[in-house]
Amino acid sequence: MSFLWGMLWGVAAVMVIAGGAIVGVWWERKVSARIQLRLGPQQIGPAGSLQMVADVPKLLFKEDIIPAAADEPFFRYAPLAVFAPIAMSVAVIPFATGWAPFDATAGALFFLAVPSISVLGILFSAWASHNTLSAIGGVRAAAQMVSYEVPRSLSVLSVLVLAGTLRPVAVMDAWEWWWIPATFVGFIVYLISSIAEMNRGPFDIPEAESELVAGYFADYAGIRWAVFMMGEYGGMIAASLFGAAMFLGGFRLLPGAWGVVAFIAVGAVLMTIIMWMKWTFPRLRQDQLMTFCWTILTPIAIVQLFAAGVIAAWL
Amino acid sequence: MTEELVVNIGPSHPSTHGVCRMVTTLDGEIVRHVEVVIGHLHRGIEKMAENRTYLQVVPLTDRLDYVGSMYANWAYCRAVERLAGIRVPERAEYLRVIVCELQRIASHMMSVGPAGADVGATTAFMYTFAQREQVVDLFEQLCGARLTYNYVRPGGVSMDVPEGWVDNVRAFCRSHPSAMAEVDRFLFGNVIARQRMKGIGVLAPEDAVAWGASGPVARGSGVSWDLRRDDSYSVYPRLDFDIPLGSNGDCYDRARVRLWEAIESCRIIEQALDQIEPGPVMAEAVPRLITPRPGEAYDHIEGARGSLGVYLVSDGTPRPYRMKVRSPAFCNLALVPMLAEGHTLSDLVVILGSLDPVFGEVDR
Amino acid sequence: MNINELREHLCSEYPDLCPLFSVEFGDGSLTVAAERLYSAASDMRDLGFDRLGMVTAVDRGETFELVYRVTSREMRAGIFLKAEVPREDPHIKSLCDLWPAANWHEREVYDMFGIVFDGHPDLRRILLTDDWVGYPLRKDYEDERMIRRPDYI
Amino acid sequence: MALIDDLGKALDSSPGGSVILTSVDAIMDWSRGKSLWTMPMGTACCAMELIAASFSKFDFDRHGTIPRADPRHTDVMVVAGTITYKMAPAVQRLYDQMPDPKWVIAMGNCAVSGGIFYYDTYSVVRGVDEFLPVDVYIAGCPPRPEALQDAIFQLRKKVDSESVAPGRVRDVEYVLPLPGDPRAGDRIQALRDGGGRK
Repeated sequence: MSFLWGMLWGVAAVMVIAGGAIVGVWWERKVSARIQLRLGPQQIGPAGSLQMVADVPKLLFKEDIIPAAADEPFFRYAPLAVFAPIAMSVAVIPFATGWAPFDATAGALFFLAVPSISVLGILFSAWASHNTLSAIGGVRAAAQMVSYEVPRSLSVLSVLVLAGTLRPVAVMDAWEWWWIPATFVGFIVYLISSIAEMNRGPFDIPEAESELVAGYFADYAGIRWAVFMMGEYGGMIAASLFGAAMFLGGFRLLPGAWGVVAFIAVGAVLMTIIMWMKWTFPRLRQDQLMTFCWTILTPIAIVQLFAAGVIAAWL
Repeated sequence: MTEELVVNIGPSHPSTHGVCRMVTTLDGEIVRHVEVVIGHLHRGIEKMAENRTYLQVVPLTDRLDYVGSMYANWAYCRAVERLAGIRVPERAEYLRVIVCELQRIASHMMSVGPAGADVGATTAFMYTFAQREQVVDLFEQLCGARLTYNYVRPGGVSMDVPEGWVDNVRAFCRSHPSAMAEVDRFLFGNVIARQRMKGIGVLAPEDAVAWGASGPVARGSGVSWDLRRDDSYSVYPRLDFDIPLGSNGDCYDRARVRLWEAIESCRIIEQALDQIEPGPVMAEAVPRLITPRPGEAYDHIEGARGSLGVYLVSDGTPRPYRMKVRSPAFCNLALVPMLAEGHTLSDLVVILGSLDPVFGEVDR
Repeated sequence: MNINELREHLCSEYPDLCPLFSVEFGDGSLTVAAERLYSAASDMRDLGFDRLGMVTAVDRGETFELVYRVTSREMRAGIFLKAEVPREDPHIKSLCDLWPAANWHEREVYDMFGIVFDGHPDLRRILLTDDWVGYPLRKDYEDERMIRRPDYI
Repeated sequence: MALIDDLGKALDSSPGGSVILTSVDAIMDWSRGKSLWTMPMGTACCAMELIAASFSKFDFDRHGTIPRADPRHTDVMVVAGTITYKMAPAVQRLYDQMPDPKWVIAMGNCAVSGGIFYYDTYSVVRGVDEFLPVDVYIAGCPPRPEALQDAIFQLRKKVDSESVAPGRVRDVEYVLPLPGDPRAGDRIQALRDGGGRK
């Protein structure tokens, strides 16, 4: 029975992420258009909001190309290996008082650890495409995602230290407003390293359009590419919501059911900020990215963690 | 030293600025060797010119450097005028200067913007492109074409300016510097863009001279060589303008020099508009079939990419016996293997973009 | 520097090159024998002509006329260096070690005219494909893919 | 091949399947037509107008058309500019890399017929249709960005007439051209003479 429930939850989570991705892509196209003196989608639906309704069936039913030189099983299932961990990570986000889809005792660790598995999917896809540009993209992605995992985890730890628990639901229960200023630096580190973690601009070097064309998913067409994109937007949604919950108070910002609305709204604002950064900043280079991670972000995250520890001990 | 990886970039690639193929040998991310394969747009314009009359070659020169068509028009027309001994009316010279400086702005916008796009800031490209669109609109009002103008003809220009055009140009020249300041702030002021462009692809001044680099590529390295001043032609001696120079010779300086040149061009245009006087725009009695006496003539102008020269050989018939275009982008592009060595793959596209090649002109 | 000053300057430095100097349409040109081209170019470079603007050739029937444009920043002047090579088995010494800029230009001339530059580091076709037959800018070039334009001027 | 082709084949051959097939066709054609992502195969002058078409002032994204540099993600290849014999294999290869269904727009005279480079040249392919199946031709040297947007609308009509089942053609309502439209031909006159919609 619990297996059946699990299946159901899984399907629901995928639907939610897919829906979120559809809205997200539309929103990104609008945001980027506004930034670039354009209008963005206009024709389908009000303000082009149903543009993705046309795009999705088209992508779904494009020819499913598997290159002759590709390593077929890896090539086929790599998109899933990227998407599944990200979809799983959404489950531990606390949406309302005392409720998360999957109320794990070590939920925060789960959230930090599981999406990193998608780096394996990226490596699979890069390897299996049998394409030099993909290979470079895959190697870049692996280095980047493994490195940025460190400041990201450290920054979340500062909240967990204050809360004294690893369970996101319990963190939300213990949350107090002064945590926002106390962990604000950690929040910035979390936001930056999350962007790097999901390979979005200005840290999109694994898929750098100007040099690698599309990087590790250069050889994916149609539905398989759509799954990659869904993974990217899913990661963005998960990171925004988790950040909104842990660092900005999530549903505790407003009382009752309004809290959930506020939580989603804060998440959406974070998503917009992530998009905004992508469309205004140039891209870093591989070595600059690593330098930034290890010499700037990680020390700041450690200092933040130390400060949070001092506060927690002093209380 | 790891195993070397050969990566083929192009001929169709988002940041090759046309159809250029670069066979890159990588050691990890570091570029060890680049072989630039050009000629994917070799259309045989020099051969075609041998079977066209002097006037019929003008549309072909439009398609050489399609980002700066006016320059190729002008360089070719100057060579023909020298060959046939045609004197150009003063108003036509002023108009040529005005349209060519406008073209310089349009062309540099197609280089400053992509410099941003190459490092990942697509939005900068949109902003500079919006400026270019304004220039293109001005050209459309002037001669009806957005891209291939065919405006400068042997003996003058094809038509006088329409009513109100001068005011539109003045309005554009007033608004352009502030738009450039904005681009300067959000592209060249950005810390990531600075990090990506500074110290990348450093071209030493002596290398720039030895390799025949010209235009903003040479000036970015501090080589003060501008034909507008140093081999002054047309009415440029009467105009007062500065020549921006870079100091480091890296991608940042090259892009920055273009940005400043685009602002200087506004100054030149404004002065030219003040000085221009009514008069004919076409020399009298320029025949449809220009038949110069046998001989050879070479003339060059400072195009947006450097010194653009046209070498014409006449054998006394109405058709050129040989036309050769000295293309600045061709010479500048030869620098890529030298500049890119030792930098990373990401820098390679930045270096290529900073040389601003236009493949219509490189391949001819 | 105008063309007469340039001529005087050239004659004072290299009297043997002086008789080869001629002026046409305001541009000076120096016509030398093919064997002497390299040494003349080297002299020009020592005289201050630091830039090689272009290298091209003209099909003159029995011979190919090679045209080098060298310019000087100090003197603000440019002149042509010319040399003729026979149509059959055209050879000339490469100028790559004087000006690295000659590299691509000479490849282009090789591509278009089939003139071989001795001592060039990497003499291959540059604009056309490697397996191209013939040299397009020669006047007698024939290609079945080339459609001749009707002669109505 | 894609799942949809098997579905189309199965529906077409099964009795009564064409009833469902028409609905599937309608949905697919709508979605394909409204989301034509371009592969910008810009080689020469027309590439400038191709860029302009998707940039600030003209903004292709309004019509749901976005340029993607990767051929695998695109539906329609816009060949903008002269194609030379040296370039043609690369264009062919990029076309082969695009997933079905795919279309080609020949933008500008060079891509249509060689244009100004038709005579006297030894290296130009005279029209991209010598090696690619072209769907829409745009004349002009270069065409304006608006012309490219119009080509997308023309292509939509063509997409609308396609079916997922092989060998079937859909009837599409013909959008009447405006009077004075050079594409109209004799139709306007026929209408004035009392003719109706065919």
